[in-house]
Amino acid sequence: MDFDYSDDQKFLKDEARKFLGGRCPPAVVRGVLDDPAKRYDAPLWAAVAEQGWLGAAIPEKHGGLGLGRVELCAIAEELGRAVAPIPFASTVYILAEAVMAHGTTAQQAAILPRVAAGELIGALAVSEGPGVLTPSALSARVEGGKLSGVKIPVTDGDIAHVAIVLASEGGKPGLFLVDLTGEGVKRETLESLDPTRSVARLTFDGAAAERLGGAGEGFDLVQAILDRAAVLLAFEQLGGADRCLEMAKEYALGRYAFGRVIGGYQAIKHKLADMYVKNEVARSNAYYGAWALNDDASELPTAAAAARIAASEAFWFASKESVQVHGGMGFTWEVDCHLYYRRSRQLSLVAGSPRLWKERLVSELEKKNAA
Amino acid sequence: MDFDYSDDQKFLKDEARKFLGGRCPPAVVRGVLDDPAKRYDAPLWAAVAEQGWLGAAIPEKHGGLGLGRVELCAIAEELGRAVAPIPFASTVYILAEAVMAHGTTAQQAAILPRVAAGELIGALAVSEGPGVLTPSALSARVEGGKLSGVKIPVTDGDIAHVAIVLASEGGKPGLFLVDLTGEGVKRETLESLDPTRSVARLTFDGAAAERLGGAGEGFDLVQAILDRAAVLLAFEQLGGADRCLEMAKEYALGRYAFGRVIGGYQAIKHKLADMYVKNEVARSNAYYGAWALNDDASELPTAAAAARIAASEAFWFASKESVQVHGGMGFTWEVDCHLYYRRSRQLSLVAGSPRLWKERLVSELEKKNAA
Amino acid sequence: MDFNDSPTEAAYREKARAWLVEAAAAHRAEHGEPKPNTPEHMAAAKAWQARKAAAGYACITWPAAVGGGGGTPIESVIFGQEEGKAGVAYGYFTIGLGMCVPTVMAFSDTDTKKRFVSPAVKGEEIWCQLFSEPAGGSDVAALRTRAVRDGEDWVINGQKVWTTGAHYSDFGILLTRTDPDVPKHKGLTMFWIDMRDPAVECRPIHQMSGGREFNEVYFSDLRVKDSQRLGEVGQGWQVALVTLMNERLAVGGSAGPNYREVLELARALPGEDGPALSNDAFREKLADWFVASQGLKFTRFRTMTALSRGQTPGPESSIGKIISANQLQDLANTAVEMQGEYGVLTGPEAAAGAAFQQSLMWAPGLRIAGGTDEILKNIIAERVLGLPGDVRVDKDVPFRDMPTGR
Amino acid sequence: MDFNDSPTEAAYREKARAWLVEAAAAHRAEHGEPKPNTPEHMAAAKAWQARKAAAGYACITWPAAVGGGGGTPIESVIFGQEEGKAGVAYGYFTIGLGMCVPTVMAFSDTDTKKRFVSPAVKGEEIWCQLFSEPAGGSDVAALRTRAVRDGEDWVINGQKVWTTGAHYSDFGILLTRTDPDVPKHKGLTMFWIDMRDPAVECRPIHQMSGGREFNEVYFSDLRVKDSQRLGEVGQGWQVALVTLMNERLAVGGSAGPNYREVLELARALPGEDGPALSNDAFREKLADWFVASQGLKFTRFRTMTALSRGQTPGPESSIGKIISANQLQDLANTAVEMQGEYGVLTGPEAAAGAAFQQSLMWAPGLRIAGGTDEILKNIIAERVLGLPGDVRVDKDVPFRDMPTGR
Repeated sequence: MDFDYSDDQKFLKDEARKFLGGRCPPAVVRGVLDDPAKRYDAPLWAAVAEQGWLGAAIPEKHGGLGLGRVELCAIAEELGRAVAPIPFASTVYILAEAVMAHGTTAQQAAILPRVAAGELIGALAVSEGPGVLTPSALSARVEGGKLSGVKIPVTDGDIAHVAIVLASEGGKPGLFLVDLTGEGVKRETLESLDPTRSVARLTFDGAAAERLGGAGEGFDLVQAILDRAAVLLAFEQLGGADRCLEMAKEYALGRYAFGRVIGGYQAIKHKLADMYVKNEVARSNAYYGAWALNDDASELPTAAAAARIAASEAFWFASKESVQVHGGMGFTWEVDCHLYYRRSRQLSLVAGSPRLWKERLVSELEKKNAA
Repeated sequence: MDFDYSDDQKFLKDEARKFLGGRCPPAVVRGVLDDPAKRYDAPLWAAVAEQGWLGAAIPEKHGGLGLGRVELCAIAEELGRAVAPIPFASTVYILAEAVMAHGTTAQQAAILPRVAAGELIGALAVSEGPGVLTPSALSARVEGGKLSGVKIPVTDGDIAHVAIVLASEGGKPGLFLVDLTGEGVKRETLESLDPTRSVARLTFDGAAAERLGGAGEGFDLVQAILDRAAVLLAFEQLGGADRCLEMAKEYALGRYAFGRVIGGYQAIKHKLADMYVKNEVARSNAYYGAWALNDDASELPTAAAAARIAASEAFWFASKESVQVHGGMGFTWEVDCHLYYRRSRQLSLVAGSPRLWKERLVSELEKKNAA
Repeated sequence: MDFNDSPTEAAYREKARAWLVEAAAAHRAEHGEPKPNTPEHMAAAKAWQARKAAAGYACITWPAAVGGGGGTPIESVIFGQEEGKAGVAYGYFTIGLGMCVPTVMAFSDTDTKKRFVSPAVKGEEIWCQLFSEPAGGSDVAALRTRAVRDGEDWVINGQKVWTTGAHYSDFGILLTRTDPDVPKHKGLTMFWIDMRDPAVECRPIHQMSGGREFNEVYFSDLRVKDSQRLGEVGQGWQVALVTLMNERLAVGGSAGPNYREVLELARALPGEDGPALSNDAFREKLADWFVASQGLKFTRFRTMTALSRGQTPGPESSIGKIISANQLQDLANTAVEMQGEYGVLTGPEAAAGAAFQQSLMWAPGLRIAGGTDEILKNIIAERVLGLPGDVRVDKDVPFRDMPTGR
Repeated sequence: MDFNDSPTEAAYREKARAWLVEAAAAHRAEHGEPKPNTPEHMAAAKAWQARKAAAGYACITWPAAVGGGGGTPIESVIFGQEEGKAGVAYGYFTIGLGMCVPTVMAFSDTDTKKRFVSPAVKGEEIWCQLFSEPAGGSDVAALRTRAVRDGEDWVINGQKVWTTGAHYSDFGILLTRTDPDVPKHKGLTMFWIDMRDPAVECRPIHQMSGGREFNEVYFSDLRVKDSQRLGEVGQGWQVALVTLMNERLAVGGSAGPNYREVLELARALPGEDGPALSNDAFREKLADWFVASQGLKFTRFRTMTALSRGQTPGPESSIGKIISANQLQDLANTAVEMQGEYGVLTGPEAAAGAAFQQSLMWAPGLRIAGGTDEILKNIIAERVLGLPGDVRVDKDVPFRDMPTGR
């Protein structure tokens, strides 16, 4: 039984925390939050690339470190804790993971080294409007290798170099790699709940598109990509939730009301205990997800769903109740609570809402129990 | 604005509380609980009849008091508070109300005076098994005025004189009045979560059946009957929930832990505050239901659903958390908490689960908002 | 058990409605519909208040002698309902007339009352309430703003926070600490102050929701006369309790989208299998929100019934904010999550004009303002249910010696 | 991050499994499968315990010198898992070997240890723990059972409650009050007692669930020797803390139906529109229960990992019961409500053998036993998160003067 980070992984995680403590303090996050022109923190991105994190799970032959997914989970946990304002998820959890899982040798050779080197930012362009996108409603189209249609919103769409785009070709849904810096691409930055992560509307008009994975498999591939991303995002959420609990605890131990610290009142104590319980449930489910991801286990769909559901719930609860523990101060712009509150929403929305994952989970359980 | 009991209604309610305090203390409830042979408390039933409560809302011409439904709600609230072990709901909220709303003049003349006089116990026989009974699954049948089939469970089916039975006739669902003391009726008492309220399996084999209401309208009529009953049941639930809060509060004020009463700890205080909030939401919704019932308003379906949902939630929460406030004592047979815990389940199940009522409510809202 | 007015109430409502129709038309003709937070909006508000005062519809329950309407609480509620329907209502006067001026009336001399009450009723002067401080949120009495006696004057230094309307107010009632050597509730004194004094500085607070509706207010050697004192020296807490008791009667307004708006959103949004509205889990939530909203609405009706019967409603109304603030957060979050990735958008392309996203960012504040969930539950537990208060370690300790951590 | 045993662990598991296969077969051949709560069941349990002890599989972490296995905590966990799979496991010894005997080992002289430890390990004698009292539930130290010195003896009078297995136990450890004139934690003393003494009377408690698994135990002039004292006079609370610390490591068993059973029920039940399993609201609950159950399972794995790495797991395991007890109540209630009116039935015709109805009646007790939700949250807040304890008004007051209300 070895159901925890190894000593090496813990070391990596500690180092990541120290690194981000220095390079990504709240001031860096606020730099992006408060400046509408800034879509991410470029110096942090460069520093993260230099650390080798972008290629942590990319094989050495493609310029990565060739570490396992658990190492990537450890990094994700720390990035979430630091509310890092960089396109790490879009680039690493989605683009790199998708290309490793579904790309041709040529696609891998073209993309992975550039990701590892920090030269390429990725994006996933699925959504075309509010609500669930069903196959019959998909309107983006590829004809003769040229993509047309509108994707909204696309996380990091305005800063990415390459997007994975869901579109139909010959009436069948497929995934396509699109160079966003090329012809036929219009990008508009949009306002978001979490201004520390960028979103855009992408309008394609004859942009060059190259298929990723099989024809007609678009929706299945999106789900496969999101299964992997969900585990990694769960670690970001977990890191954020842990930090919310810490902040709330620190505040509760320092703030006095009626002559004693508010952390001594049962209502506050039990609220923090509730956060702790949710965070531990999230952590245990995330670890299982990490194992399934790392081992490419057949349990991945179930494990990813459970990890994402638990982590979304934990981060939402911790981020909203941390504001409450901070009282009036928590509602101000100056206190960091809202950075986490915003990020908890961004992370819950970016890869499908918890409700969809619950449905996916139960469908898997039905199948498993029927067998 | 006059959104409360009137002074007369309050007087009636106070008198009812005094009366039940004397005639229906917990010992009477336990008399039925602890004796498997006892299906209800007959002396209490007789006393309640003598008070005129069975005919409170029955017109004077049929031997009733001819009061309004709000008066009946006041009585229901007190019966719920006392966990009265009598077939009041089946007889008054269901049989009498159904016959008044849907019966012919002859049926009214035959049944209502006997209900008012305490000579007749009623029952509603719909269920044929676990889960939701849909029209296509309905198996009880009437042919040539003779009913055959099995109904399980039927609340008060073993002690009732007359049942309203849902059965199909000529392929169409209808409601039928059946004399349970006549030929072709077999009744078996069944074990229940709440032994203070009786349930039975009824097996019909050619029992005489007389239609109540229109042919083919069976399911609609059941819903119309339950709409009326739901409001009255909501008042029983409210009365029970109020008593749970009182019991929990009294215990919390008398029980010491760590040198002070447990009612002084925030965790207990806030739990009781939560009960109070739920009870007040239930009360306000119940009052609206009472108005709709009394005025036969077109809002009745919505109001009944809201009253039932709020009251079911309040009673469940109050009854289960009252056990917790009582700690180990609350888990004993000797303490009265479980009488309410059991009754809260019985009342939530007897007229359709909260989930079904939520669906009904939202369907109504959809219609209303579309218009 | 009905919703109808009594004959007297119906007559009053009819009279009020008739007046409102005419008055609102005249008011609009004169002032148009200016944007909030503009001088024109303030001018219109003041004019409307003056018009109501002249007709006896301002401060309806106050004696006519001070400019009020000489009416009953239920008349006040009825007028409020009709005024809402008439579509002219301004929020600038709520705190002043609901909390501050009643305090002035209760604790000042005849001259002061004469000076202030009538202008406030007529909307000529606006008041704010200066109680909350950074060090004392839920624990108001832990405040530190010091007032030191200097001859016939007091000199005040310190800071208040979360003061609604400080920047447009003419006067304020200010709770200060005059004696730090006695237990905290015993060393407080209340004053009225002139908000235009140069020693008073207002700074807007940047909220997490992005807005700046509240203020910090700083006092640097603010000099006030002893005649500005409300109540005795050291009796400030008793005075403040009177102010806060009046807060309870102030009716909380609508707090954003409710079940109806989210039902409409879900009807239009595609879900996995038909519109999002067809999802049973969502439908259950919708039912719960409806039931809670109706519960609050009818609880208000019950309060009105008590008023109508001449009774005084109790602190039961505390249930309102606990439910509505938490529900707003849950409802907004559900509506946002239902949109999927699109839910992050807050610009012009956002669904429902970004109303749900705005509510999501505003709800945390609503759960704090006017008492956190925890404080409101304490109030219900203690004042409604009669459970004991918390163990108080600060009752007999001189304020100066109380631990504060910062 | 994997679930595999280390090579050493795998070898141990293999050895244990091999032994279990053979031993269980032999055990079954000899004892069959007697019904619980019969003398035959008890006899089988004792024989199984003796068999394990002889092979070094009883009290695996204890030294071989006292009859234990001389093994590691992780070996103990591994054996427990395999024993569970082998389908032979009895609960009679858990409290004695998990809590009572370790206390005896820690606080008694060599002779006493020699007398008791080995027979307990071999299952020859069963122990119970006598701490809880009617007046002291969550507040164990408020107990009133009096022990009064009389020469070389102590005379004990009083009452315990919720004592598991009192009626079949041979011995018990008993916490008493020996000095009511000092603060409550300082006047306690621990003894071991003979449960067969005629001065000890057990009465089963009738629970709200209908069962009678627990006892009240009355002491009427029970005379014990001073040599039966465990620890010093007045040090009983310190002794009890050692007992309770051992409680934490006792693994909580399965508590009734889980998501799997309710999924199966819902698959078979007709809902409004297809099987109940197709209702989205139910499906969301199912997902939540699954996630929580997995969370607990993997949290146990994390605890095992800590053991495997030679670390001591902390009080984090308190999260287990909070989640599982509340979930059981919610899950059972959902399953019962899903059945509609039929859900009230508890007899032979009940769905799923009335398992959900039974759980519904049992869950309230599970939420109380071994610490209420509130106590467990206090433990998490104080011991895991380091938040301060409640204000204690009873620390320095003589027990005699403490208010008790009854």
